[in-house]
Amino acid sequence: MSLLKVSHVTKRFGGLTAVDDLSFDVHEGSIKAVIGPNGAGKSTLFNLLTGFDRADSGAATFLGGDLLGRRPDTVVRRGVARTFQNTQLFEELTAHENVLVGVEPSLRAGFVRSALRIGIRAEERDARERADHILRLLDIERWRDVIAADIPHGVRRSVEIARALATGPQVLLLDEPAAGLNGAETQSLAAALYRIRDHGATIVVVEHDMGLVMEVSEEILVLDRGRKIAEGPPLLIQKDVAVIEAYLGEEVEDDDV
Amino acid sequence: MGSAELLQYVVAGFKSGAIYALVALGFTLVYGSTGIINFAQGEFFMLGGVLSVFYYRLGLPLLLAALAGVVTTAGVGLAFERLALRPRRDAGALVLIIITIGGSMVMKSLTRHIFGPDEATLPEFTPGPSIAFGGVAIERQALWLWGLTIVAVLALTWLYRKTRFGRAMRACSLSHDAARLMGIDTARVVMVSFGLAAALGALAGLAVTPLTQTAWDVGATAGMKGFAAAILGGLGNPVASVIGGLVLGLLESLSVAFLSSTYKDAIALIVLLIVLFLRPQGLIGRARREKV
Amino acid sequence: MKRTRVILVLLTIVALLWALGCAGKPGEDESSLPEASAEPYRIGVVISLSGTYAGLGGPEQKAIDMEVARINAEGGVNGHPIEIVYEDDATDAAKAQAAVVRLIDEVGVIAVLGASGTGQTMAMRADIERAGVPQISMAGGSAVTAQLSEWVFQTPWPNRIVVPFVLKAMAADGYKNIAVISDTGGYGVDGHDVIVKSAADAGVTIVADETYNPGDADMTAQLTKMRGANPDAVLVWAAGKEAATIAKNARQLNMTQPIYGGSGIARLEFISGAGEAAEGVKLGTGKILVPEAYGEGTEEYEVATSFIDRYTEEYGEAPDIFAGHAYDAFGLVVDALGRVEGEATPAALRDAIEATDGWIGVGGTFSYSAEDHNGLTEDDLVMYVIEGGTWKLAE
Amino acid sequence: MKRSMGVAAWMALVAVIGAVPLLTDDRYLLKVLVFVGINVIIVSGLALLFGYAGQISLGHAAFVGIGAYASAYVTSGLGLPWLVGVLAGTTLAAIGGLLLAMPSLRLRGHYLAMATLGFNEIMYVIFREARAVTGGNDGLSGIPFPEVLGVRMDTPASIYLLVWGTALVVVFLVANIVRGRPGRAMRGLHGSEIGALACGVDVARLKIRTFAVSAGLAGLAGTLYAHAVGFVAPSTFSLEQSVVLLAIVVVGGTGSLAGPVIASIALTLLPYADALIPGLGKDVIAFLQDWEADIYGIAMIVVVVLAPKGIGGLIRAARSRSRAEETG
Repeated sequence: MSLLKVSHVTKRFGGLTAVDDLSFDVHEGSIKAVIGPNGAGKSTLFNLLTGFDRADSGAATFLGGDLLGRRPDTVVRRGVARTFQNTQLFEELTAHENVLVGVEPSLRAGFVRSALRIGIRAEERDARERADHILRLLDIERWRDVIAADIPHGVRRSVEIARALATGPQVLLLDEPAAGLNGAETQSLAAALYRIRDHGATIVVVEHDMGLVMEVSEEILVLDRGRKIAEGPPLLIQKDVAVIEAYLGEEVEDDDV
Repeated sequence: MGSAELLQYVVAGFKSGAIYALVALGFTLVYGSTGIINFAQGEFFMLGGVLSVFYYRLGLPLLLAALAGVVTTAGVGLAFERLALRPRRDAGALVLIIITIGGSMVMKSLTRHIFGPDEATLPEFTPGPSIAFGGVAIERQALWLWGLTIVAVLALTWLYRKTRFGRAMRACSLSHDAARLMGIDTARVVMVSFGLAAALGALAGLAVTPLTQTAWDVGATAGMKGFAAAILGGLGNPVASVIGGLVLGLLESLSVAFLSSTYKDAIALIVLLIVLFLRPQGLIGRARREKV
Repeated sequence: MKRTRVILVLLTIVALLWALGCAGKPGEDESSLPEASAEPYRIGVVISLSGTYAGLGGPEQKAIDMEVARINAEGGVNGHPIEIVYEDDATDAAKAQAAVVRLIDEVGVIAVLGASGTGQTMAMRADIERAGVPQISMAGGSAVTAQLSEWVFQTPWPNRIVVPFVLKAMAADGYKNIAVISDTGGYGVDGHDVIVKSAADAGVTIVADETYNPGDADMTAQLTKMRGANPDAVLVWAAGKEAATIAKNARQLNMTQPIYGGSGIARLEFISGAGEAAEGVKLGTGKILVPEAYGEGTEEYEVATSFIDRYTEEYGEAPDIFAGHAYDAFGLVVDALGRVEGEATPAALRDAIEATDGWIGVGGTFSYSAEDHNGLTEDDLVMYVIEGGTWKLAE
Repeated sequence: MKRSMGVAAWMALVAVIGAVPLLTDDRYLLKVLVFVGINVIIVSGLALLFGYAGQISLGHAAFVGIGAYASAYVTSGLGLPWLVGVLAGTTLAAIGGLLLAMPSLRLRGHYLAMATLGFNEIMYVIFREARAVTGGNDGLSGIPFPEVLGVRMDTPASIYLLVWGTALVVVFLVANIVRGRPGRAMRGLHGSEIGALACGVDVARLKIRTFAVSAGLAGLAGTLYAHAVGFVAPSTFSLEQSVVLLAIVVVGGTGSLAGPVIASIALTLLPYADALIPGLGKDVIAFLQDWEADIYGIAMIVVVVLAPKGIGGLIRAARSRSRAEETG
């Protein structure tokens, strides 16, 4: 059953068409990878889906409603969370506090109840426990009370994933989570992705690390210059000519030189 | 309202407009290369006047005193950038603004301690009665003001367009990281921009002193109006800042003509807020989108 | 559960504190002022040594310092030396109030001189009246004595006598239609109100009425509007540096009408700032600018020249009108102290000040009464004209 | 105030503050402490807006003015009871904060600084020109003392207790806001507006409500000022005052409440140092008063250059880094 249905989404920046009449589905409980050379429109697609940018045309139906044109915080409340290519952590807050902010959508306490500390004890305690639980899920509870600025690069990505997870999403959009990770870190990220999916979230991940993509994703969407050039299970995509050309450039005929 | 009288209002508007334009150029220069608004720009305007008076009273001839005033103020601008801003150069805009606010407080109060509270003036550059031109009287000092504004904007445009240093400044305004990758010493660019902005502010300050006198507390109003002009035209673009200054001066003068003078100051504030709320990039500038 | 109970306790304590506050501390005694025995008479002075009125506080302090030294050298008053305690209100109403409370309660002064500005003077009134200590203010705003308080006196010539004086002089010189320009500061607004009220009975009509804000760079727009109403003369009511700019702008606009003004432009900085544009400007104020105005050989002349000569010799510059106001304020208190029999309590001193009749000061001859706490009349004013870069007596 | 001060600490604080008027009847000290208490209330609001939510404001003196003039007019002008004046002043200032925040949502950094600066200047013109209500330049005098249920608070001791009682409650409430969900969302907004949006924080609503609460507190302080001093003039609510208030929060440190509160007590007492240390020489006081603006300016730069997080931040940064080494 398709959880998220993207149909005919287009986005132009002046002359350049960043996303060109793109349609695809994301099935519930699956991990879908989106690959393509730089500038293929991957991050732009994420921005359109999460309200950080407005699409020129098309629709993205999620649980019966259209995601496009919504404000970013509304998109999150509906259950679609994301991370960023360059992490947007709260540098002066600890890892635990960063994730705690992520718990925001499920909290009810406003200014008045917080000020008078009436009826928020339970909500606050649950929020803290939830954050600790997610830190453990991502295996980064050791960094609980360290401020983001002092956390090494590899762990920062996991903190941002944890923060996105804390919003209680049904769909998690990860923008190049493996960028800058070494072999071991990538392996533990793969394990974490499985745990997240088993935790009940559907994942769409933009990634260049083919090893990781082939290993975790059930379906791969390949983009080039904003257009879908291939979609299907990893084995099929691997052999697809169009994909190879997109990445490696056309075959050079001898006489062209 | 006769046409001569209307023209007189326009001349009056362009006279104060030229003052706002010169201060606005200082804002544009610093914003161009550092992306921040220098809240101490108004104090550079004040220092231009006060220091020139100080040198003049030492006995230097007017031109030398003016030059010394501009150079000393430029020195203050360089020192301020080097000592206060440089250490936190990569901090966010908020931190840099606070440093310039602190700087303006110190410069203003220190001037009162050193040069005393009373106002002072300078003789006109070319003394003599105002020039009659089609029923309109134009003060000679106003001609100096317009001349200096034109020279300043041409020089700045030439610097930006034609010189290597100008290109380095424009690179910095787009992105310090990229500029550094190109081997541009961004620290030097920022420092020189501050020196130049201080000199421009000082130039405006001393050119207006024969008309309106100078004192330790003239910086605040000039700074606020200069910023309103810069933002009205479009921050970062020298020609736009001058247009912003002239338009603001005209609006004020016409508001006295058609409304009443109590609204004269409020006009600059209202313009500032309207532009900020509706079109922060100003009449001419391009919007700078923050990429996610 | 334990936490909420503790917080409730906490909140009740705070509520208790409030309640305690409402009840006020019982047994508040008023008379905690030290007795004025053979020790020195302590006088408090609140002036602006920083902030926008920094230019007024300086000369005021110099005048008082000079006079205290002279009086104490002559053995003080009835054998008591005078001790002056200064406070800088930094042109801020809140600081002025804190300063006056410190002087009254902490230092135990028997009189307060100041403040330099009208706003600061008014801020002190509640405490002056509560403690019952006489105050002589050097601020020129009419409100100081228009809103009469038995404890508050004033030395400068208030707008309500200077404005009619200048308007009558303009009418006498044959200028009926006048254009008025005033600043939006305390002095300018106060003067403007009096001008509007007393123009008719002074025999002049206002054909243009413009204002400007302190700090304005250019007034040509307002002057163009005034020129359009082709007035016979221009009346400037302003205290700041912008007045000189107005004179210059007017001349540059080829406005040939004569310019008149009040005490606000009776400053050397106006002449140096306006340059030639100051030539021919007429202004009405006290007689301090040209001692001959007191009439050579008269006692007023002796008093004024002695003050001007001593001040010039001590500080190397002639005293301005603000120094004169401070000299008068201090002189009035010393004179009143001399007339107090027995112990110089603040109340006795207040009565003595109010009884002042014909005390010759620099600003004029002061005669206070229960209704008039300003003590000056039009006879203490005179018209000047600026010629050759200095003030001359106008015929 | 990462970990909230224990209840014992609060109790001690309340006791100390409550005891002062019982220990001394020095009216000068009490009057000075009233000004300090009023500043603590303003600074708590500004620390919330600027220190936590990262929204700069150069217009807070105008909000104080709105509170002061509204309360003065309602009580001495319309003759309504004091409490009505306080309510009117606080709500009107909060509405002012709302109206300023709404069009400024997109503005950041220097643009927001300039918009709030423009607002302060416009309010200053209104305070000066609306003579019927504000008394113009000569200001409004004869503002009645606070009075509730027939009890008049006209002694410095009673006003001291009223102001500091209010200040305690305000700091307590703000401390709770900061520790709870709104505080976290604000610090998130301050850290990265995009990141906060990605966490589902309604940034627009948060900015508007924080502005309103912060402005309301400044207005509340304004009403206390008006009735404590009995006199209100435009010059007290000028741009210089807004810059001083911002300087206090900067010196106090962002992301902390204790820092700005301590800084506001220290810096407000600066020119009145002789109130605390009677023996202090007259020339020292004259020096402090004369050089007050310079000291604020230099303190602001030194703190931002050397200790970017100010007093409050120093402790926290050290604590976290030590933990990073252990884990690393």
